[in-house]
Amino acid sequence: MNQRLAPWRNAFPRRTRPLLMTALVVGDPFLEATRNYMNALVEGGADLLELVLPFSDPAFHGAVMRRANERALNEKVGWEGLYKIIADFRLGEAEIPVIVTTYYNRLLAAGVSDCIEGLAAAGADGLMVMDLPYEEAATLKGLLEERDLALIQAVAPTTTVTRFRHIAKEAEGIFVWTGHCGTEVSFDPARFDEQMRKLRQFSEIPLVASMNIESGEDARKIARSAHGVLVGSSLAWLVEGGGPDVEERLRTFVADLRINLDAVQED
Amino acid sequence: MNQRLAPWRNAFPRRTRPLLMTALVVGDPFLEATRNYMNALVEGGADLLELVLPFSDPAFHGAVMRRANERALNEKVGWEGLYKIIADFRLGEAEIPVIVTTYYNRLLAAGVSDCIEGLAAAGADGLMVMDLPYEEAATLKGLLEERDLALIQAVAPTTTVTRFRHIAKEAEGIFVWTGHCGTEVSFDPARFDEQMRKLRQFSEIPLVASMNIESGEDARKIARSAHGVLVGSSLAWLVEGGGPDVEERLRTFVADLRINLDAVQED
Amino acid sequence: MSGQSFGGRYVPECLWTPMQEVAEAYAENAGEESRRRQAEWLTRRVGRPTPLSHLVALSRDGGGAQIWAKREDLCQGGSFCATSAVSQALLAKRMGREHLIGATATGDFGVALGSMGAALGMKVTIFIRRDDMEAEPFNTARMRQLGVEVIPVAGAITGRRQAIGEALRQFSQVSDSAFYASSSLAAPNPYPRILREALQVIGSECREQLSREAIEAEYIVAPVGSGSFAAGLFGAFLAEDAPTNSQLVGVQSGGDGDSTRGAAPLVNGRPGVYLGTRSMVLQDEQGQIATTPTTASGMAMPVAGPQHARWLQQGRAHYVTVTDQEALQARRRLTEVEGIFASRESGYALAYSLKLAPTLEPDQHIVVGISGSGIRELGSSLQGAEEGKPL
Amino acid sequence: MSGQSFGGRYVPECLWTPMQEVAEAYAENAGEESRRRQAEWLTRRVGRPTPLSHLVALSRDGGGAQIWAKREDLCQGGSFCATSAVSQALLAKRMGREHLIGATATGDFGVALGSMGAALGMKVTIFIRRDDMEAEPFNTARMRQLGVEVIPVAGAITGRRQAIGEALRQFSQVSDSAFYASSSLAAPNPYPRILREALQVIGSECREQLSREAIEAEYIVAPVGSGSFAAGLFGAFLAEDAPTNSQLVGVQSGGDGDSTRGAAPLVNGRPGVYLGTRSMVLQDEQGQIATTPTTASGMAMPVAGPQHARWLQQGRAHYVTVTDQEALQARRRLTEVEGIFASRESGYALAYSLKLAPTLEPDQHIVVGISGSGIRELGSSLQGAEEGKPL
Ligand SMILES: Cc1ncc(COP(=O)(O)O)c(C=O)c1O
Ligand SMILES: Cc1ncc(COP(=O)(O)O)c(C=O)c1O
Repeated sequence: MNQRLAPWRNAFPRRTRPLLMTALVVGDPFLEATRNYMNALVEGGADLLELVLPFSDPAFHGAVMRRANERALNEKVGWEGLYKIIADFRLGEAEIPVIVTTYYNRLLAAGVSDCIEGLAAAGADGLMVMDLPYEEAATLKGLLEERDLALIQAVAPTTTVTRFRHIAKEAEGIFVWTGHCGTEVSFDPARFDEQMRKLRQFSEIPLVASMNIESGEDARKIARSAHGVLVGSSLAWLVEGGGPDVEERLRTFVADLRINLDAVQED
Repeated sequence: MNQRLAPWRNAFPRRTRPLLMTALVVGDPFLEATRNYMNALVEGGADLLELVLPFSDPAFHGAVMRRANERALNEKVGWEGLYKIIADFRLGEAEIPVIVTTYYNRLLAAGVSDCIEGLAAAGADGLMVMDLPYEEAATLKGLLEERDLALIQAVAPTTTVTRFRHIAKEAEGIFVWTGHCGTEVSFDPARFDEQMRKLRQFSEIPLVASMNIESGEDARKIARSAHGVLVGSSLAWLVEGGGPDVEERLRTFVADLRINLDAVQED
Repeated sequence: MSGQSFGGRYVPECLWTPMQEVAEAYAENAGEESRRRQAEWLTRRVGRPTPLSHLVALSRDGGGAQIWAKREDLCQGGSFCATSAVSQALLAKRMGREHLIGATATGDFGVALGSMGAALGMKVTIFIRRDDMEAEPFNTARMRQLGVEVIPVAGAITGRRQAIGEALRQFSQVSDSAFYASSSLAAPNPYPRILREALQVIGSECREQLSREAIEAEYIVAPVGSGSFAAGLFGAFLAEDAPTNSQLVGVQSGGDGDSTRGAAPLVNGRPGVYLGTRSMVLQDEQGQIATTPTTASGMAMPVAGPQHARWLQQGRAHYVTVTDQEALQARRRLTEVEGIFASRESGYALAYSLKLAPTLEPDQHIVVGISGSGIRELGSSLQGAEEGKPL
Repeated sequence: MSGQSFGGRYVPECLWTPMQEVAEAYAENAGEESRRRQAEWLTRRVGRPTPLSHLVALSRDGGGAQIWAKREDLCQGGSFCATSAVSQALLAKRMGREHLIGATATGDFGVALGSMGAALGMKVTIFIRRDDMEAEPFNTARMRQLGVEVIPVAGAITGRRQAIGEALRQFSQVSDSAFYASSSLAAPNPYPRILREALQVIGSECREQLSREAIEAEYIVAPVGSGSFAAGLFGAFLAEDAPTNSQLVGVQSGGDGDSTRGAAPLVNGRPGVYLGTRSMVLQDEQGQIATTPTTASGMAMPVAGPQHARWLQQGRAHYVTVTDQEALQARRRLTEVEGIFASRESGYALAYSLKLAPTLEPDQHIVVGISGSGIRELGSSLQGAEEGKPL
């Protein structure tokens, strides 16, 4: 069991401070920048980092992330580059879990065992494969477990309770609730809350919601029902804006999310 | 038997002066003009006049005649107008046969009996129906004969000798050899001569050839093999040219044809 | 000359013998082997039999009879013309002719003949009025790609008949080596018979399909330009052994609805002789052939095939008009409600069927003849689009 | 994760359950009544069976084997897509879905789905890359006339896969009321199976037609984009009871002939996961999916359906490339020599067959699959013509 993710198991509802998970596309706009942005996110108050290894057809990411991905593709970042920045991050940061996300073909092309070896050695904590559903994931999950890496599972509005209970039995680390599949989210707070309530009873690990969060206000609304939020597009959007002060803007934005999330317990 | 056409029966080869048949589209460019042109043609030396009653789709006339026809259509000349100019022509001219040509539908629309009556009364001598082959013509022929009008039959390069012999048995007046069917003629004198020779042995009436004759020289060549020529397009072309001296030009052109034809006997 | 008889071969002398040769060859050609060969081409190549489609949604909307479509749009080339082209091209080949000459207005017959010419290694020349050609860039391109010599024709006479005239004139010059193939049922003998016998397979299939569905059709409705398609569809239902008393309705173009306009010789015409045949002809009192203002070039015929005149006279079929506008709307509905593209000409039959349907019961049936896919029209609609007109 | 197995359902969680629902509905749907209904649509509407045409002239020219064409160009809408659209639209209807969502590159699948949507009264949304849309004005116009909502997609990824991505994203938002219809055999389960089973009618007809001609085919040759058409044709010849040992050849685009270009995952690809399935994928060593430069948009797929990967692995079919240029030439020859119009994609199969024919004897037979009529191309060629390019 991964040690950095372990503390959250069964931590909710006791633990009231919601989780803040932040995503970056690796190599957007270049590898060192990503490395620096990681620090900025942590400084802003992120609890988890997600690193998206770019894929030529990131079909199930939203439009902003697809553009970030496109920029990153120019950098031709491979697994080695990814390992490097994770290892480098770990030199200064022991606690914050790092989740790597990609599409399955990148993993297959590089060799699944080699990738797991590399991720473990670098200090990553989990792997999320966009197009690998639970049913196809058994072998990968086994190999990851051998190296104490978590296979992060997604949950979606279409996931039935039966199916969720099934998946939840073996799930590790966190669940990522994806309220969308690369499109806009039509957010109905009542319905979202009901879904979260239903799922929460069957899960020991936190449900972190990816819901196109664009502001502290958004984050606060979501965190009323979920255990935390995953913010990606808004960060990629800041990166897309460019300029000399991207890091600063990332830090400020994340700090604002943090404050808003921390305010949820008091609501 | 029509008296104006009768003299030519069995006249060839004894009679050596070739026949000159000239055609006008009635109403091109207006009815009185046609009347005047008739005189000019006779003055130039025509032996027979053909009057083409215009039809909305003169498909089997050549391009020049089709244009003449188109001009004449504007005049909306009907059978009455035709009778009028023939009758008027007959006031001054007793000998020259007049052949009326049209398409069958004009005859049917006006009523075949009425037309024959009208033509006979006006002093016409024959009727040629472009799209009425021998096989469909029996009744019409009978009715015409009752009024001493000849049904003029066409012969073409595709007419077989068998068929010609058949048609020739009952044919009257003249045969019109149409070397074309509304197109250019590719004239091969040897072949033409052979065809004429072959047909002549089975016919007691003259074979007058319509061969896109454009000059006295053309006429002379044709008349070496046929009993005469039919000239239409060249006259329509002069009419199309217009101007105050059309009659004079018609007369001169016909006179030149006449001279050339008359020269054939001396060739 | 009796007012009662229709048909005949009213052609100038130069064409009489060539057409007699065709008649004789056709008569000789009528044997088993030749029928087998023709059937083989139709099955293996053209795609016969074509389906009979039950237009469930359109019938439901109409609230009356069930409407069925006989689908000539699915023939090779996209129209019923494929079938008459097969018959004529094979006959030409058998006569030793290596050159096919024909006329087209919509281009469909040109494409059909071009396809057969290509397959049989024969030269094909197609005459088409210049304005028709320009209105049909799509079919013109297809003809060219098939290697057809496409000759545009200008002149005062509108529509297919002008092109027919030119085709016949040209044919007369090479009638010993070429074969004239008629797209029109209004034509001198033996063409009306050749076309009807070739196209009768449409009606025969339809009869068989109806009996397989165990239904009888109250009405069989077809568009009539020259009427070859309609004759093919009707023929089998007029045969001695025809099982039903289906009413046959030929639909002609009523143009813009003004009864002095349009292209409906079987409704507004009188007996006459035109295009080589004695039939019903749209004409003025002087016997001049009327122009045929209609937006469907396949329908712009001032004379119908002689069989229709006969059937009209005998009361064996009846003939009606619908306006161009109604036809266009009906055709659009077929696309929107049934997902089927049909030629503009089919729209006339369809429009009439849509009027008929609500007057009948849901257990009664109407068969409507779809003469072609009208794919050609997209060529002009694309052109239109580029000129800013709506598609 | 064993390197040996192909197929699967590699989709994000949001799509897993919707596709499982399709799988379950499809399994329930497999009954007699549903098969009967599907067959009825195919016969009555689409125009099945399509002919098997003996290409006599082309075979004679080749001086070797007899070439036969399986004619999917004669289906309603002009391509084999009609058949897979029927199957999917009927399934959707049975599932109570009133909205069909799909992607298209050539527009043929869009037209096919649009036709079914119109006939069944279902809304249809089709995604198409903007440049594909502009290259296919003709099919775009047809889709619009059918009432299809045509949504152009821009982005860095070329071809059908970009449109597929967008279609799936949109579908994921309405997956409880809509049905995703796949044009591609490379798709998550259950689509590869649905498509193959739907399209297998092509091969079954072909087998029957061959046996009626009392011949066996040495080769069965089909174009492979995603491979749905080819799977439909091959399937019946791979069945247990298949009478012959025909060699099955799938032909992919070799692009301009440079082996690093083109669109031939079954020749130049490696196993991978893409578009929801584990199959042969054209990719670089990093696992990035390759672009597929080919002039035939139907062929521009960097992944083939999983069945082909399996057949390749088992040696039950083999896969080759021909260049875009060869394909275009072959297609032109078919038109000129046989009078048949075929889709650009068919040109690949045809080109290979023309190479194969002279190596065989005149009593041997090749069946070549014609996937569509390529009528759509005239739309672009007309556009081209207006810009001064030759037709
Ligand atoms: C598609 C189509 N439908 C109908 C017609 C009219 O056919 P017919 O002259 O046989 O009545 C034509 C004639 O060109 C046509 O092309
Ligand atoms: C006419 C045509 N042929 C072939 C293909 C390729 O088909 P497949 O992807 O099933 O191999 C397509 C695909 O769009 C097509 O439209």
